[in-house]
Amino acid sequence: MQDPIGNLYNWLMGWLVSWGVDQAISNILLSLVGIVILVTIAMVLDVFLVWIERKVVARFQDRLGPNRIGPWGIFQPFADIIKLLIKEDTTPNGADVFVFNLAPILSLASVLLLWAVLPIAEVVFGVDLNVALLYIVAAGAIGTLSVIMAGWSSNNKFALVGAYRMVANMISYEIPMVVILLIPAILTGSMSMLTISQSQEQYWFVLVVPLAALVFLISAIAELGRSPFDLNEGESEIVSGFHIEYSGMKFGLFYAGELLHAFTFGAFISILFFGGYNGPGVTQMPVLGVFYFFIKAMIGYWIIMWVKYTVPRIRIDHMLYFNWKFLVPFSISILVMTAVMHKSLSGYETPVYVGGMLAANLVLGWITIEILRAQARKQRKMDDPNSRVVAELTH
Amino acid sequence: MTALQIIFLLAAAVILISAVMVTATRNMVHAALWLIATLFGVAVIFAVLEAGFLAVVQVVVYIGAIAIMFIFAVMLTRREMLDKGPQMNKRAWLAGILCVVIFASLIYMLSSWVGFNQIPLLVGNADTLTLLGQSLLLPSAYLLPFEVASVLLLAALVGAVYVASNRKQEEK
Amino acid sequence: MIPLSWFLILSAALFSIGLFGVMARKNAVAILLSVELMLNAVNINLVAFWRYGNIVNMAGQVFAIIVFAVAAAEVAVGLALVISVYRRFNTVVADEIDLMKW
Amino acid sequence: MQSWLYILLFMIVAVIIPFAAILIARILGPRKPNPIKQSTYECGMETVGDSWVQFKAQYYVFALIFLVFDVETVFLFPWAISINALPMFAVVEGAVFILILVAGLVFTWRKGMLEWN
Repeated sequence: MQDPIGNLYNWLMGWLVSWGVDQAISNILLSLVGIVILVTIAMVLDVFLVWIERKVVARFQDRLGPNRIGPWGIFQPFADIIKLLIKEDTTPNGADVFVFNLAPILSLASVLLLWAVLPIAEVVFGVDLNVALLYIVAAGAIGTLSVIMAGWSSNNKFALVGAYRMVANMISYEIPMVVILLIPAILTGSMSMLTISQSQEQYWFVLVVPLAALVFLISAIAELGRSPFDLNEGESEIVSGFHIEYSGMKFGLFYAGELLHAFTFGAFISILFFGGYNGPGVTQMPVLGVFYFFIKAMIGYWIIMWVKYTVPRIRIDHMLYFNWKFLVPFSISILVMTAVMHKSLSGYETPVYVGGMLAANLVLGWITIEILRAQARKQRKMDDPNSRVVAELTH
Repeated sequence: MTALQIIFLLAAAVILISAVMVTATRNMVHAALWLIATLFGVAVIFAVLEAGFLAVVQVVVYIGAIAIMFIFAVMLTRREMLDKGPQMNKRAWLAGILCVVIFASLIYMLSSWVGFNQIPLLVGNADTLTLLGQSLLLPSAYLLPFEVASVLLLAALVGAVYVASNRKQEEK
Repeated sequence: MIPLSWFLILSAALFSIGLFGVMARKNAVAILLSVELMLNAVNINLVAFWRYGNIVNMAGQVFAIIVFAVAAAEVAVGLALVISVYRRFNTVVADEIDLMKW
Repeated sequence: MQSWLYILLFMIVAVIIPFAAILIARILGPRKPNPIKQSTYECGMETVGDSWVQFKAQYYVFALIFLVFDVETVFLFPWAISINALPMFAVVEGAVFILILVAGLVFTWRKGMLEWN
């Protein structure tokens, strides 16, 4: 029971080789089977995410949500899929047909690609890539590309404006995200997701770098283009943004990609900062990690939903200011602090190390809050009409 | 034919065909998208060469940043992008002949070199990522080029921001 | 196993195509795109020589990274210039920008 | 090498699945195009002019800053993972690299290019 997938793999491999199939070819065949199963799990999960999202938003807004088809409306997403499949698939006039059709495919593919490096448990994962952290960023780059392709090829002003906003949003918040991704790399000396999970067996990284976890959550929400950073959609101004001209299944792919992306980022938060598959009893039974992984990822996803349905949308200039004038300098100072503290504390025992890192984080957080408070006071003074009048009179 | 060779040939075909399309397409957005296909092919070549770090950096930097910049620039200069008139110089044929000559002479010169048909050594267990970090940051290795790259990027940022913000001074 | 010659031929071909684009295209953005092709050809060469030489000597990868930085700097400044020129002359055709002709 | 082969296979599967979904939808769904249906969606208004709107130059400036920051942070990854194998001096060197990056941000901030107007 230690490694069921490895055993199954070895058994199938032996079986195939005894049938006279070449070693390399049977390896590729088995990998392919594994990939198809992994992607299928992701897609089935995606179908249920539609239901979960609708149920949760309904509860936030004091409604019931889907409740007609099946118990608690659980079969609602299947009805949605059938509807999407039999809808007409329109292409607007003047659209660039090839690019127009490629964009939703790339959009979903960029999200599915992330699942290749997710360590669901110590023995259940796609591949242990030694540059996995950068691979996440690379998959995100393909997502950005799909947005701009969709916006440009639709031949629609709203779509193009929505795509610009979305891309500005995504590329801006990519910087703090990449900077924060450096921090688990510093702590573990590796870019592999599996190594990062393994090295959190004793303590979760959120204890060592709580500020980094917070910044990662914020930039992940912005990367997803979810509220409060959903000004790319802005239903009231640019009627849903870059995918306005898409209908039927192509729209469904964008939607599915968005939901699965949100869940996957919940999973990343749990892997990078909350121990991933680690939990009580995992060392005896590694398969139990699957359970912990999905619980933690669901909690992460729930927090992202909670923010989405609570916080109102912000303006594009505020969004960019918040990123470039606060989040980027803040994340860079977290990075420098973590690097220096980690290097100078690395010889000490675990309690000293964790305590020192935590203290450094608290000090940095306190300094940041003080600076922000001073700034806000200055701003309020400037904005206050009375003091402005006084200033003009005395001038 | 090993699997590796097949992957190489497919990637090379993608690179060369889309490179030709980059230079031949009239629509500039299409040219930028063809460039992305080329860059992706080059990333596959890096992976074939076991330089995994460079393969992902290729996708992050080139596709995620540089290609996006190109598409933005094309959007900003749209009037010329209506693709009227000839896209090539009058002496394009001369350039074509010159390039073929350069290609042929490069191959001719290289093929007379001893190491031309060299077979690679096995990578073994060398941790190339940590090695890369050490070579970038140890003063005995390539610390200076690394820091100079940073200064270069700073200079590029300052210069580009200065050029892009020139419009304000004109209006005054 | 792939012999080194394959990579060198690919790189030479990509470089020649890029060179053709630089010399033949009129549009300034297209010229910059072609320069990117040439830089990529250089990178293929650097990485191939790293792989086929002594693997512990990281010079090839280091310089590939420097080339990435140079490419980014070139795009940043080049496109800023193209946009600035476009604002002033309303064209991006390299031949028509002839202020310095005389 | 093995792991990159896996990623390549994964890419192929990840592209085929959405492609298959679109293909199935195209087979099952009706196809009755007409000019009104195909027209550009603009809340019922007729489209005025070219849809290729010239966009705000400010987007370009942010893309510029992003490009430089992206390249530099990506180069910090080799530094980050080898930090345990490096002397303290090299860690400080990495910090200097970051500070040069911050100087660029300070410049653009001072220049007022971060303002959205």
